[in-house]
Amino acid sequence: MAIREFLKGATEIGKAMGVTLKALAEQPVTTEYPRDPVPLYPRFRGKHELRRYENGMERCIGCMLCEAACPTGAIYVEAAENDPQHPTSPGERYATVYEVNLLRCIFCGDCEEACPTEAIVLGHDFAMANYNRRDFILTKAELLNPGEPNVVIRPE
Amino acid sequence: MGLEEKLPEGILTTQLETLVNWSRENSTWPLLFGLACCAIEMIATGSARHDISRYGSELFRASPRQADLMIVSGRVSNKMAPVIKRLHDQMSEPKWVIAMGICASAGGPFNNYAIVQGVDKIIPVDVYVPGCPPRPESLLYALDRLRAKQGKETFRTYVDFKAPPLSKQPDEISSLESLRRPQLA
Amino acid sequence: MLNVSPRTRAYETLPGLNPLGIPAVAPLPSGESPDTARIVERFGTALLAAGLHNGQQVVYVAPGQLVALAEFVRQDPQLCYEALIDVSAVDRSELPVSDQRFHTIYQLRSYARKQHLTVVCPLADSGRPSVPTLAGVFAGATWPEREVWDLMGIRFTGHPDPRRILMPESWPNHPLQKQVPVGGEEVPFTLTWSDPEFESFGKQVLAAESKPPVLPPGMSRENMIINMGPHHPSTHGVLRLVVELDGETVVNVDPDLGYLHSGFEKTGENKRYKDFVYYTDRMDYLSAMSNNMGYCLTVEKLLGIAVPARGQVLRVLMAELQRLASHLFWLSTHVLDVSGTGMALLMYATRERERILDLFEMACGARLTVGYMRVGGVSRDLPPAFLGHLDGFLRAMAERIDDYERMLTHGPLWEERLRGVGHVSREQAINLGLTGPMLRGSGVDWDLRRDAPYGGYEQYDFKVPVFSEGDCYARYLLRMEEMRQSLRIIRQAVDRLPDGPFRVEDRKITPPPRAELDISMEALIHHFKLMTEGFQAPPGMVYHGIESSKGELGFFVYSDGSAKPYRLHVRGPSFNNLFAISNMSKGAMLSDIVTNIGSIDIVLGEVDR
Amino acid sequence: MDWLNLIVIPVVRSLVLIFVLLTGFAYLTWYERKLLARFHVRYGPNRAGPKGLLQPVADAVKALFKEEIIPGHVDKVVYLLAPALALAPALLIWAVIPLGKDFPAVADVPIGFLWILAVAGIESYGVILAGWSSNNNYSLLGALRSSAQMISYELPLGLFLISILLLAGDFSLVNLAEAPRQWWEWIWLWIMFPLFFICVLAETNRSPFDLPETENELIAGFQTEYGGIKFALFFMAEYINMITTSAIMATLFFGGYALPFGIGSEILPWLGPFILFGKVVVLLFLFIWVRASIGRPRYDQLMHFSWKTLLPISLAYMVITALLTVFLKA
Repeated sequence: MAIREFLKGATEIGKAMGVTLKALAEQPVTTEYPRDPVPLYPRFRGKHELRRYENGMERCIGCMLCEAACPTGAIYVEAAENDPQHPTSPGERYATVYEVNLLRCIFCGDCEEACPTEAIVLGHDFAMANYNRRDFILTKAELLNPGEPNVVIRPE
Repeated sequence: MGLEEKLPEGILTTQLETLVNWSRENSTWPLLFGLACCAIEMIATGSARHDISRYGSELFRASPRQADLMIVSGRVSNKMAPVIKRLHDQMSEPKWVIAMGICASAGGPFNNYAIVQGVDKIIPVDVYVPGCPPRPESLLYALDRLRAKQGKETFRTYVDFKAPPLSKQPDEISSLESLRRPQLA
Repeated sequence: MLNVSPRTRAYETLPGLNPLGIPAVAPLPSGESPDTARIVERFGTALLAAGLHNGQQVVYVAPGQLVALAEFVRQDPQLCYEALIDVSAVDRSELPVSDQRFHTIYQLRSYARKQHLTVVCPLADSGRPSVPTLAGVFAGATWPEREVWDLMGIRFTGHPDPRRILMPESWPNHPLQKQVPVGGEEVPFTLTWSDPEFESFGKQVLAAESKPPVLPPGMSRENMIINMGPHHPSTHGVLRLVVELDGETVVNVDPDLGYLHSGFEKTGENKRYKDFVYYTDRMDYLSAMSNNMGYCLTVEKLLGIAVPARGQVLRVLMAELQRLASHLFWLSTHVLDVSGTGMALLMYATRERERILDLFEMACGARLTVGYMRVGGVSRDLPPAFLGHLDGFLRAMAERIDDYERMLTHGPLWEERLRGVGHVSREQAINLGLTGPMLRGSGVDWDLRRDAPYGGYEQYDFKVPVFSEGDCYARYLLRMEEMRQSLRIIRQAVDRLPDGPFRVEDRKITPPPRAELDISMEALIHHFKLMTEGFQAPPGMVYHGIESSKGELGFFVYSDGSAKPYRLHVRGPSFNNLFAISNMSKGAMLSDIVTNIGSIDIVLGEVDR
Repeated sequence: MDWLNLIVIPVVRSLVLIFVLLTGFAYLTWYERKLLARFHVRYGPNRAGPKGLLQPVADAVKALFKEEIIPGHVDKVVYLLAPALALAPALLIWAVIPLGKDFPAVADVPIGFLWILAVAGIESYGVILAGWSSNNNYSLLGALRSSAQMISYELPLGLFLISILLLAGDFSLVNLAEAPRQWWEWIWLWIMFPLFFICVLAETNRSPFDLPETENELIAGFQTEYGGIKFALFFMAEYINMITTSAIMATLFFGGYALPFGIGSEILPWLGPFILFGKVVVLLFLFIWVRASIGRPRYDQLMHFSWKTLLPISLAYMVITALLTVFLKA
């Protein structure tokens, strides 16, 4: 009786070792991150970007809806009237100050949902780590000029 | 510190520095220590898909005495803060801290009575990682930034560190560093 | 900063509320449902009110009658409310009522009769609000009552263990009382960097605080006392267990919680209904979808809206994927706890979990904290490639589960470690208020998906696995079977996925589609209103529980008619389940504690909230 | 020239051996991390040097340059002595293991067998002292577990070794490795190999019997308070023990430095160490494979298994071996 159980245990252990041995023959599933590109899905929400129209005008009209919609208060907008001769945005107003505090943002996407002109979008940049807390406040200049040219993402 | 305090200055030291920094870059053992959501992504970073072991960092040590890197992964409550401070004190130099996620970096969405608004109020932080929680690749990138920082450190002057030009130039890390690394005479 | 949603409460415009405050319930003595009628029959005018409210049976009772009522509903064969699911309390000092500042609220459950009962106990006004404890009737009340004392400052007379539970012993206030501020600090932007107040950010280095440990009551220094946690590899986060050991045998275990207390409930009271969805993600961060679903269903119940068919199926699909992911993570951590770091199964389970996270990223744009569901439906429809990927995953997954079982189920070491360990009897499980796999593993055939269907679960064909052994091995087998059943539900959901809208078309609750913004002024107004103010919920209270992967996840919302919940309480399954740890571990070995923690499947974010 | 034979050559041999062993230890960690990674379907270290081959160097240099902390609450002398005491026996055993026909052991003592048993017994002292001197409950529990475990498993291990002795009839490992055996002897030996391997796993504190240092229960067991180079010494002891026991098993069960059926040992005698090395690598693979596949028992179950299952089996095995030897060999 005891011997039978002993042998049964041994075969079960053998089975478990078989599973791992099978895995040894498989190709690793690792993505070699810095070398290979990371597979990202189109809806992924990363670092914020402010978009422009094709003619170079800023999309943001300074309505502050994003600021109101943000669950954590990570966006700060100050708006001003456009100069009629040299308008910054096609609307009546534009944003003089547009800042995102990355260390409060939960990347929920409510700002892009709230924006009526699709000016703010969450891009695909996830490599945001840095050394100093002050570097995490994205100013308007940075938001308008992300590393790569403005991509049209998610006009859903 | 260990041996390096007793070494003379000179070319040999520079060479040795390079070697030591290289070894520290490639053998940063994190403390097995998770707090909240980010801990799950930290575990995911160790999992087969992202594989932190490529950096030689898969040996998560449970004892702070054997760890080099503390990844503060998640929100730090007021009750937890003294514990984290103590764990950091128990780690032996040289030690680094990554504040993973926005809760650890600045309190994140939990802007309330219970959460310490940024772990840097308790311990000095080397790299902050935004994201809620950051993707595993984000943490790997932070590890890369940390490696860049480790590579620039010297035995004599930990203070004069300037970050390499990656995406943007950080300010001079002055006060924070001087708090942590005693300046040698 | 723009003041987003001003704290104007709807009662300022809504005259003539029931003088008891909110909610209004039917007057005595009729009662409305058979159960409340039965209670009224027994207690008569000793009750304050009884009836149906938002479809739930509610009884108002004075503190003096509370224990008698609890004993009656528990023992009466016609009622048989055998489990206390939750205890919470409301501080009504900001409502336009002058008396009875505190109400304590109890949720009772009858498994045999599939009934739910809410008992509200208004407390007399005094400097030290107090109410008799129910811990003598339902052992499961012990921890929730400690939590109410800790956060709300209501004393429970006769409580067996009247310590604080979440906040540090030295904390000066009871944070959920309305006069206590939320706390926190201003969010810094570049213009405030020069402010001296913000200059200090990130530069304050405190000295380590080291206090001599306080020995919990009932432990002696005769034996070895070890502290497991808050930094310990196998407490699944920052749980602290003070363990009294005689050799390797556990004499006593005292859990110390609160190391991850993040003030969810207080935060929820200061956020609009839509904002809190994102916070629920971060509560039980292993099953964000289930949390979203529970919260949204609760608010929908309050609002009285029904989600369109496609939205419902999408929710079920996501919730079951999440259950699968959560169980996979449970499996890998359980294996890690029991078997050590080298064990390859840990990696295999997380590998499959990654595929689920990929699916989530495809649909929601985030891996872990998805924020996918909205009050009224889901945030987005599925992307085109989703179903193809899902199909591939489902095919692979069934084989993978067999692989896991091959490595564990009959393995002699695994069986030895789990069989007979952490035993919880049927009576104990009910009395302690355990839910989910902990309950079903002890032989109680109860699953909210089947017995109190929500979100369209009644249309799916699935089996609820039940094991009567009540040990860790039974719970292991149960969860493995639940994974298979989840696969079944997902397949059915994919098959029946109807066309149509995925969220309610009510413009007062969900924002209009983007295309409408450019052409319709009305849509734009709705959009602006929703984004700035959010939507208002009618006054009243509602409790809704769902079957999350860990047990019954309940949300209790007490609304005063404004755009923010007046009181939001979360019944975390892990919190109540963790209470069983001392019962399970007494007399076992040190290693068994680790097995038990893994078997309960706790998530500290939900325990401490 | 007696002093040359007596002192210089053994010293040189020892030094070479220690150097080889330390390198072996370093690359065993690399081997384990890489192999475990492949069991886990991932890559493993690949940043330091090509294929991560310099990873052990990085680990070593880093450990060397870590701050040395001696916590205030420890017994300093014993605390510092313990790692050395743990490492020394692991190296000492190698004095008697034959490496090849022309590369005999450092000392081919006629009682090589007893030497192994005696020295292996010292090993647990390092662990026990480490646990006791650390003045930490986790360390203490780890040390207690370790001592009980080592003592319990030394018994069946000893009995198995005695059976092998009965078959070979010699205490010297060189003779043991070279002794010609009949086919039934080999089969009889190999039947016992899995059980012997279990004992070895327990003796070396390897997974699944790594209870003295179970991360999931005892943080790091007896090593909890050790960091930097002191921790590295414990690490080293564990891994060198693995190599040592693999070499012993290779010698006892698989003919040591000889190829099967005596092929080639006369033609290419210098192959000996390499053949031994190959066999050790295969056995180490077994260690790691087991680690990746099998879970841990509980502490009391481990004890039960030793006393209630292994001990009777090993006794019976010894008796049967004795009878076999008497009736078949004589």
